[in-house]
Amino acid sequence: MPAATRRSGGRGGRGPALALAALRRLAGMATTLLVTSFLVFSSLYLAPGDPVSFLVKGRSPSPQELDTIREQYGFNDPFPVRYWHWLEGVLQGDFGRSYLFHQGVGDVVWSRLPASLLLIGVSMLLIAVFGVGAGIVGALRRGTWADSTVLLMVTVGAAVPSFVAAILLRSVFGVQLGWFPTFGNGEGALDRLHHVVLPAIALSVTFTALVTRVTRTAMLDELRREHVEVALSRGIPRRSVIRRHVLRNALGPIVTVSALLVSGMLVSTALVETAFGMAGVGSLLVQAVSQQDFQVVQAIVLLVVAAFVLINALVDLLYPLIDPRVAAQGSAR
Amino acid sequence: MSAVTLDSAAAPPRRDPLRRLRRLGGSWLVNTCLVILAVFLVVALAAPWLAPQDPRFGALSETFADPGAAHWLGTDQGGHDTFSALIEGTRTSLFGPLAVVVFATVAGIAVGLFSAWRGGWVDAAIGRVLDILFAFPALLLAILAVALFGKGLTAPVLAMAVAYLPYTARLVRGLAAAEKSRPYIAAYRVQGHSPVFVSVRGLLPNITPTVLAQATVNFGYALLDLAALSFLGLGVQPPTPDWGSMINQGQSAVLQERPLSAIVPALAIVLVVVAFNVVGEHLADRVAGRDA
Amino acid sequence: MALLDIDALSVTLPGMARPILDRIELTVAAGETVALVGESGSGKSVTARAALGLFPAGADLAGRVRVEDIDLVGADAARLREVRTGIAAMIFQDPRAGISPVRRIGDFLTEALRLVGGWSRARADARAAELLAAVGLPDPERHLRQFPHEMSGGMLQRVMIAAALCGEPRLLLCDEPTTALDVATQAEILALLGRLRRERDLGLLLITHDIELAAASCDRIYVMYAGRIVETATADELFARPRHPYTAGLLGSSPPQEGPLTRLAPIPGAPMSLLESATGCAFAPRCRFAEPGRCDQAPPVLEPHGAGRVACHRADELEPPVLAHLAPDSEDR
Amino acid sequence: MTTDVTPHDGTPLIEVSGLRKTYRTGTGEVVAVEDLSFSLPVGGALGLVGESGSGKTTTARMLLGLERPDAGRIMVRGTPLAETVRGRAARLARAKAVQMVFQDPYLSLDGRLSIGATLDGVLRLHGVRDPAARSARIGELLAQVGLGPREAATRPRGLSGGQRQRAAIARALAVEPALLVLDEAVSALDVSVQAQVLNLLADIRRDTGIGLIFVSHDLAVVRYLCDEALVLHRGRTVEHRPVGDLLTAPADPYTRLLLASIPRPGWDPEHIARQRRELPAPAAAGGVVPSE
Repeated sequence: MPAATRRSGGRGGRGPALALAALRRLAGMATTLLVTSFLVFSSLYLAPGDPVSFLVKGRSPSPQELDTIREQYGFNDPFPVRYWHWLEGVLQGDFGRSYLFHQGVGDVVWSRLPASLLLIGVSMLLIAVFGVGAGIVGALRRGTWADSTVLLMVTVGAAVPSFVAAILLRSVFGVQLGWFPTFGNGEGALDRLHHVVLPAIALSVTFTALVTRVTRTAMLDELRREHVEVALSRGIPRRSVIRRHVLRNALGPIVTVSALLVSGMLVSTALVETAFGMAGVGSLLVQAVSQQDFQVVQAIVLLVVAAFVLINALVDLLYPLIDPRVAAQGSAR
Repeated sequence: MSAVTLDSAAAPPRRDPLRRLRRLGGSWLVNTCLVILAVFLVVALAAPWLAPQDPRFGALSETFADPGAAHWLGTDQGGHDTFSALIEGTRTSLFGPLAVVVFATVAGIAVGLFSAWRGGWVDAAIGRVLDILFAFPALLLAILAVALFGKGLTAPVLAMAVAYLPYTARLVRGLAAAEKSRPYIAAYRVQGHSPVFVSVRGLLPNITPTVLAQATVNFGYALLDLAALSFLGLGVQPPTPDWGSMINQGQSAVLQERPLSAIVPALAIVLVVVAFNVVGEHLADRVAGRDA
Repeated sequence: MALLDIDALSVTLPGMARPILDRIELTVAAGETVALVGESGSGKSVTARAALGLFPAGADLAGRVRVEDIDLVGADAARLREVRTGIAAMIFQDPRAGISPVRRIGDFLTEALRLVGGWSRARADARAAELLAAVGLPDPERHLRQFPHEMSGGMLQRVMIAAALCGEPRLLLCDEPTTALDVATQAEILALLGRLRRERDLGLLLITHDIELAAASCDRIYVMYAGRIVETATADELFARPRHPYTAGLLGSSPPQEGPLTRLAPIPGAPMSLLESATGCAFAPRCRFAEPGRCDQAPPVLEPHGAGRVACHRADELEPPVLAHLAPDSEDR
Repeated sequence: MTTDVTPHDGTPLIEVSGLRKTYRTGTGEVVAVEDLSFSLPVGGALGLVGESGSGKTTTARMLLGLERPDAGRIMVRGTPLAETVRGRAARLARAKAVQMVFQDPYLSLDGRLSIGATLDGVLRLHGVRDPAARSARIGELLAQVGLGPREAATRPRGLSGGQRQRAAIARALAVEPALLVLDEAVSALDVSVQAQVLNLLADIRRDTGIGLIFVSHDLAVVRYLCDEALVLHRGRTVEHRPVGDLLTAPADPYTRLLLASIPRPGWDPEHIARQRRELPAPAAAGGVVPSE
């Protein structure tokens, strides 16, 4: 958090300053995306040996196929031109062709996306509700058995890998009790939701613990602040003080940290989807790595990174709404 | 501040190693966790001599053996001895994350300190690079490394070291920038110390405890990430024993309601990570208490 | 009848070597300005907060704190709210810490009116603008929409005073209201407080470490040391003829602004922390008049003495001339 | 125990001319110090007086080389103070010229080191090689500021605010500087302790002949310790005269306001508030005042 004594330059000129900060932030985001796309593209050339033979490793392609690859990657062009062509393709949704699925990489990823988005959406809901909720309880009941329980859950929860949670949930609620399906995506809205419950819980365990801890710490920090004492001294009921001052002011750190957790969560879908045999983008990534379908790997890595960058840029853009002091500074962190 | 801290502060500083060790400890929980970590460390170092059997070989005649005298924790579907695999798996499971954290911490301190000390455009540029690295979660970078260099541990460990670097670097940078503005650092400069002396001998020791606390917590996360990689079948390859791959192998056993070969390594992971988190947070709390 | 009547109030925290407050006696009447002077750890801020029923968490309380006949020791939430919203209000040392940084000034001002009083937004806003004008801020409508970081410390302290006036209190508690401000701003704030006291017939309790400031702006002064009140007198009396060695020492600690310069005669040692205790007079270890055998018992609590009251074993012998002529070259330590 | 005082050949101890410092902010440039000039004879003491944002702390930091002036020159004993100091000899020479005592006693000492160890480090840096000589000198320095062996063995957190400030003064004296800059060095202390430290500073001045620059918002304190006072308002020099004259017959309305603002019996804050409103705005550029 910035020092409280920072002053925004132009008093009353919040509008233009905000717009300028937003523009700067968007430009920064575009740069980050450009650099990451370049890194992902050029990672191909880090692989040992000739890139063409790397791309076809484990298969015996016909000379015709090799020609297609050469042409598609433009291996005869200079490096920047190759990157440019690739980037052009990516911007139009063309990530090349998957050898595993014999169709466009974009189509393969696209078809897997809804299942993963459902999983992530349900998990985020769980994380937000239980993480923030438990954090509030812990902070407000500090030192009681409720707080101890929260702390215990945080400590253990942060240490349980999502794949272990997946296996346990699957064995108990899937196999032994038979309450939930143990495999696949399901058909139709309700069945899909039914299928996604256990994976979503498995995915959210670690992140719920982390969000709980951040919430609890941020709330305790705010509870100690003088403006809380001032509010109480003015006769404002404790419940309102908690809501309007403590929780409201703790929102900054909670949102900032949660946004940083997003990237880890996106990758963890690989573990959960694999454990539950779900056909999603995460399990596709594992499959593609195992079977050396590099263009699919490239596309998914780029997708995850872009999602992370976009979400954090969005949080930064909206941050002045949470903490007006950063408005003129343009960045929350 | 309590009376206890005041007393310990007033006592003249002694260089008694035992006393320093005792001061590292805390509540019974922290001490228990320290003992757990020490035990796992000893097991990892002495694994080949401790394991009763070779976990790389399994007898198909002994598939899913129950725990007993022959196999303390039973066997998996391949007839591998679970207890021996657990013991020998300590090595890859602990030394992999150790390499990640040591590299990330050392490099992170260097980068963070340099960035904070130089300030200006250097600081801004390093900040941008770290921002970009932040976008690559450790597990994703490790998976990308596997896709490029093949399955195994070396490439993912290096990739994860890079992915963990920004966390330490940003922490160090933030701490160092805050510390730098404190007058005791200005006093060092005013006394005529060289910039290198001020940052390495004056500033670094004052932020080290916080960085170590962070490194301790990072160890737990690195362990989780590497175990996840092995669970996906992309990290340590069978028959080399590893907790993550044991869980992977044990999945089918779970569905056959013989879960011990998967549960044992899972418990080991949880135990070690909890221990690291508890110790790390204890260290962080002590630092906070010292500053108060 | 007194607005505020603190009667034998003791506050004890477990784990501390001595009580935070030890049998405090203090009254403030309507229209009166009373100062409470002390160094760090003397308990002056705890005393002020007690007048709003804000006691340290987990403290053992004894005695009475009556605000217009409502006893705050053991009062329920409704009574506390009644006092805090309508009878007494407090101004804190650091306005920047005391006002939530993420809410607009208008929101801060109208909070109590709307949440507790049930006022409509428009009515509360109008009242807030009125109050901002009353504390001398030039552009109330604009300030209502500003955030705290857009205002200077002196302006924020005016906002703080406006907030305190919201409930038309009869007792105003000011905890070091000018310590965080520059000297010229300090004068402005004190002028404002003086004007408000006259206009609204307020009882004013000024908590400060600055005995000159207290003498310059108050009718009566209480001097605190280590949780006890050691002397009370009218400002003129105290300034001209201090009875307690501690009061005399404080007066001798500031260099004079005019007149001949003699060497300062400071009190040796440092103020007593909460981890130290004394069986006898708490000031005895620093007192140059302490006598073994007499001062190792607790001194009487505020015995009438001359025009004021004093808690010192040797008050009878230490007539003002003795104290006023503290040896000019006495050692510091 | 005496400082390296050159014989009175008329060369001022310090001579500052045309000092200027601006800061860049989001909305433009802010002038912190503008055209500041003064000189101080050997053994003299100058008070720099002003409110927050007056530029007094910036000035102090420029004298110490912690900030680089945009323009102007600082001469110490006839030698220009190098703007950029390279090399050990140059750093030590600069340290010998000016030392500083900071405002906050809680942050101005390295919390890891006992007071003795802090002093030992300074002496070693400044060429006292013999350990016995260092420890003798530490004893002298501590005695000079009224501390003893118990404090020498104690870390800062075991000391009171007044003791810490004494230790910080000893640390500055250990370098044997020609000039000591004190930045609000007593304002964070309790009133009774503040008086002790003021007496200590007066004694040091009398005994060593060291030059003092005393940065403060408190005119009475400046009168007690200094010969001359220089009043700063928004980076500009308002008045610079012998402190007695300044207090008895202030020439500038701003100085008059500052003087009137000091509380005393019979004081009329309303009048001061009126006086402040009528104060002509200084011609200084900016308007936004940098927070110090």
